[in-house]
Amino acid sequence: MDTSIWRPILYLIGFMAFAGVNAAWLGWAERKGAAHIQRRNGPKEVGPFGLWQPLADGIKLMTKQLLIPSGTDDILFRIAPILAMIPALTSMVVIPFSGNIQARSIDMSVLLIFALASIGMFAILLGGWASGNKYAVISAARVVSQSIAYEIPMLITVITIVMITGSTNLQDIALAQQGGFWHWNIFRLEGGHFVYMWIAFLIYFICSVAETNRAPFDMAEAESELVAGYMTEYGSMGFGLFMMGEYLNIVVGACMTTILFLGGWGSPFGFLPGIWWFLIKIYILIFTIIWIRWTYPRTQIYKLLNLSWKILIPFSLVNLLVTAAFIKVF
Amino acid sequence: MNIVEQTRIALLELFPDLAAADAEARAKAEAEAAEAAEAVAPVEAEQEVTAAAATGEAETATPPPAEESAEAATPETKAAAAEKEPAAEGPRQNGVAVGDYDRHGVHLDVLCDPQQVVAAAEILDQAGFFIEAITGVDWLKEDQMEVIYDYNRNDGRLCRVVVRTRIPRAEPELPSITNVYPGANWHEREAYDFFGIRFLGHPDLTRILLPEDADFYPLLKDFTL
Amino acid sequence: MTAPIRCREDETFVLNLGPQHPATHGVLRVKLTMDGEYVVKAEPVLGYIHRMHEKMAEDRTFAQFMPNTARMDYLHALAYNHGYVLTVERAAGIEVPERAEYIRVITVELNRLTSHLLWWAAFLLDLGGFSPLLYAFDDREQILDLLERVTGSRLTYCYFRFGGVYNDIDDDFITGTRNFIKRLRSRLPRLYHDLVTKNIILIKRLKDIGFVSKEQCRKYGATGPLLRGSGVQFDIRKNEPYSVYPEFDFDIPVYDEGDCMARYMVRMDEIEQSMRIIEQALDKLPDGPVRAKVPKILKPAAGDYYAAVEAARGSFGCRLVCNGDKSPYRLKLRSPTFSNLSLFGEVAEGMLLADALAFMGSLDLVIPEIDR
Amino acid sequence: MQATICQTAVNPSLFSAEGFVGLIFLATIALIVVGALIATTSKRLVRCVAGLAVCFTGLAGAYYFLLSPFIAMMQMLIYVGAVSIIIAFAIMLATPENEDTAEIKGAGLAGPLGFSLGALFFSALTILGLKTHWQVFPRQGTGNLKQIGTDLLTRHAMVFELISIVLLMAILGAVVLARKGRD
Repeated sequence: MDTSIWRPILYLIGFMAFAGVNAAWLGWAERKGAAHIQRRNGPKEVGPFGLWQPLADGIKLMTKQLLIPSGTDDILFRIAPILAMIPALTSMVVIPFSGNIQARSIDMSVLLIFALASIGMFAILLGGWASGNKYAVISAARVVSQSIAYEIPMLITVITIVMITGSTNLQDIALAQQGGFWHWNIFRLEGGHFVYMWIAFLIYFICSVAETNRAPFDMAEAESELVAGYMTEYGSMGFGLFMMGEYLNIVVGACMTTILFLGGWGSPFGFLPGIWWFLIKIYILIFTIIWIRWTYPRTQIYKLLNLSWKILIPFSLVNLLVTAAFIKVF
Repeated sequence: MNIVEQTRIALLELFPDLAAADAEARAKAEAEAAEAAEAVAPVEAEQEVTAAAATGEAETATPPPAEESAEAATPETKAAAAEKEPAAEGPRQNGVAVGDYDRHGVHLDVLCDPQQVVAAAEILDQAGFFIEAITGVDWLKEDQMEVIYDYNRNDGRLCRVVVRTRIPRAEPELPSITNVYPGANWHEREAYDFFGIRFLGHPDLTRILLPEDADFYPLLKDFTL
Repeated sequence: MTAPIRCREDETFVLNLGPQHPATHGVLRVKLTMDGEYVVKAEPVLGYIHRMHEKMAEDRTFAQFMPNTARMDYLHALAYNHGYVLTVERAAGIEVPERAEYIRVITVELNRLTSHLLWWAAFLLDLGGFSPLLYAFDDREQILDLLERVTGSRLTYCYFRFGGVYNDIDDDFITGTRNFIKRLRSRLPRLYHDLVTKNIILIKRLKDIGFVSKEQCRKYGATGPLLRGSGVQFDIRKNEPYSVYPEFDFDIPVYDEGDCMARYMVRMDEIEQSMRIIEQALDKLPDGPVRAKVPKILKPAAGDYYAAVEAARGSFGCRLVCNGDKSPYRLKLRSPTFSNLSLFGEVAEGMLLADALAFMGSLDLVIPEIDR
Repeated sequence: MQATICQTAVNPSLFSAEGFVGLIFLATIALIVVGALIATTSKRLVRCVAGLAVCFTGLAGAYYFLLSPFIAMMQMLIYVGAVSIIIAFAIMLATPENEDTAEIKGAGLAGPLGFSLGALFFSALTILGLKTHWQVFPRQGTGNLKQIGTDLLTRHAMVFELISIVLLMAILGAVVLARKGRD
């Protein structure tokens, strides 16, 4: 028997488990975090600290009837939640959790993640449209305009990183930042990139929050305006999949930010194996995203788009030019 | 001149004969007051005031007499305008009554013909009042429907005006004041909703609080629970 | 503000906002004709929680109607108690002991605080900020506990009686209230202003949104913070003083901008003013009875009586028509938000959906009070 | 690292790496075909677009198998992520819901004409495909950015320009559809 087949399968199982655990328990973490920000307890009945709450929720969601309202586009309505979940899951394949924990190292892994993210957006668009609900359609339209607007500065910022490291392979980008935090792209000393890279980081982080539809940019499911946006008509596991997809997107977004700017799995001082540093970094980022959500009110769709088109895109373009200049000069 | 008196004179425009009588009474009262005040200080321009009052343009004829003279004039003008209370002897005549604020909570109480409500609203609109509420009262025994308009000021000068009119119960129709006060729209719809009072010229006289298919007017006295 | 895109009739669509919608805070329905994200036309549809209180009033004695008043504006129920009690006292010529007046003022102002805090919470929820809701509820809960001690209920109070109040306040209530005010004073600048009022997103969402002019307010009969946010200093407590309000030194916050931020600031300032009033009332609280001797069944003389109070949302007026009977011949309840909301259609035209909802939130709607 | 199609193993086991890869290859081809079928046969426009997106995804897979991961990613990013979405968006904005296929003049002719044209095109391609002597370029390092950059700006400059035209068309189309009827 050829053993090479087992490696991908084991990795598949491993990453599925990682993704599943994250998708489920980030919900718990979010609720717990929100609760403590709001001076209350949050889930605490099911298991210690309410840790089994996600299981209870999962069982509840799975045993609920999948309601398909009349007037919906049946097939698309069913496919959309799955389609929202799959790309985020697939993105896990190329993410280097440490120097040797990575399912597949692909040269184009940065592009792959963006390519997959656009499928996620398509899923939301289809789900919103298929619901046949006006709120869902408005939400779908918002998702698209928002995603397109924020993908541009995001990609431009990524290009600066690609220019600095000379590779579109996430593993290579992570490797280029090894050996202490002053090698991380955000504070990169050599080449003097630290002068402007924190701006790039800010742009990228804002974009990643917007791309994952998180508050204060959660225009798609702005509950006070659009009830639940594209998820309005979804119940049971359709809703569950959308939620899990959302959390997975956050994880992927945090992973990307970590790899691109915060040194990936690189340890800042040189102790602890890489995987731990990677996890610590992504969870700090995820916590920040949760923290922002429960602190700020929501912006408004046109202000959001203006932010991207009028501020982030020009800034990221200037950033790109400055990077090119720095690379040439230093 | 205080705001109540000013508004009263403005509202008397609705009733020309009363206005004339009132102007006369006020001129007399002012003359008396001026006589009394002459010893203290010369009072200016009563002539203009009376003239203006007769034409009902009290605001344009600015120079107001001293406050005490207006105060002094009040009892006489009250008597001249109309009777004080709508209660007591017989049906009340059209006119502007100065209400007993402490007792009833309104400063001026106007009773007019249904056709005059728009004119009244225009006068009050000019004077800077806002519409507080419109409602009806069903006087079953008298077979009449009373429509009550509450006006108030928001500029700090206290003056509550209530304009009331009576319409036959069988045919509860009167002109709408939505053209003067867009805010009256919903109040009129509410009155229609509860009493079946039809406001002619209202842009959208439909049920507002009750379901659109309701076939009753709940605040009519012959609608029993 | 960007100018709305004018479009062909067939390019618009109708969006039913409510009767079940998170932003309408109750069962209000707004029929929005939308052009994309822009509101072309907004028509509020009322009546989903209409209970015909006015007919109920004609069917029961004056005292029996008391509980109904609390069920109109459940957030500032005591002001509605107060308005009704004032009208009937005026009609029946009842004198109220001074201590009772003070207690009325204290409880009404505490209740106003709960109302404003809840508005703040709900408004932030409309704007997508969830956490403030719980901060405000935390404080509000303290007031509700205090009020529960003296009134016996937490939301729909029936505490006032003709000629006084139902129950005297005790020392625990007084110290509790003082402690609460100290607590809220310390929390206001940090939790409320630093975290929320100064938040750039909030400012951007509220500034220059939902402009209401003075003239519009007058034409539509708007009162309360909506009117004061448009630069008109009008507050029944000052302009047409009732109860013992003239005894206290307090300001009427006025902002000239007429936008959502102005209304927001008016309410935030009113919280502080209410605290001032409560403190002064507690300091000056006289001894004495809390209830005058009043016959069980009132039969006011025939006539027409009107009284108004300043509720959290505007001036609440009662027009009472008596015919000498033991129940009102006609009781008209003038609720402030009914007038305030009637302005919504005109102002919301051409707004973005999100802004229209922010504007609606800034009106501070309590639907049962509109529908009565 | 590149995916490799095993050309030598005649009948690989399903559980070997080659067999697995072969399965995935077949799945990709199935995606293309199914997507294309949905795109052409469905009556609802949004489903057509969804089918188109599926077809594009399959195509991306095919590019990957053809050792051009960059093109594969670009296919996903541009065609699935941008073009399909913009088309879907335009359809959502421009057409009323569940529009029945309207009666257009000469609609009866469209079917046979389209079919015959398609058939002609298809047979031409088939003949070409069969007749051409396929050369296998043993090009290494297709994932190399520098290589791609140089290639794009030299050998394939025309293609590069054409891509931008495709994008421009997509944007223009979306704008035209979305702004139709507005003053």
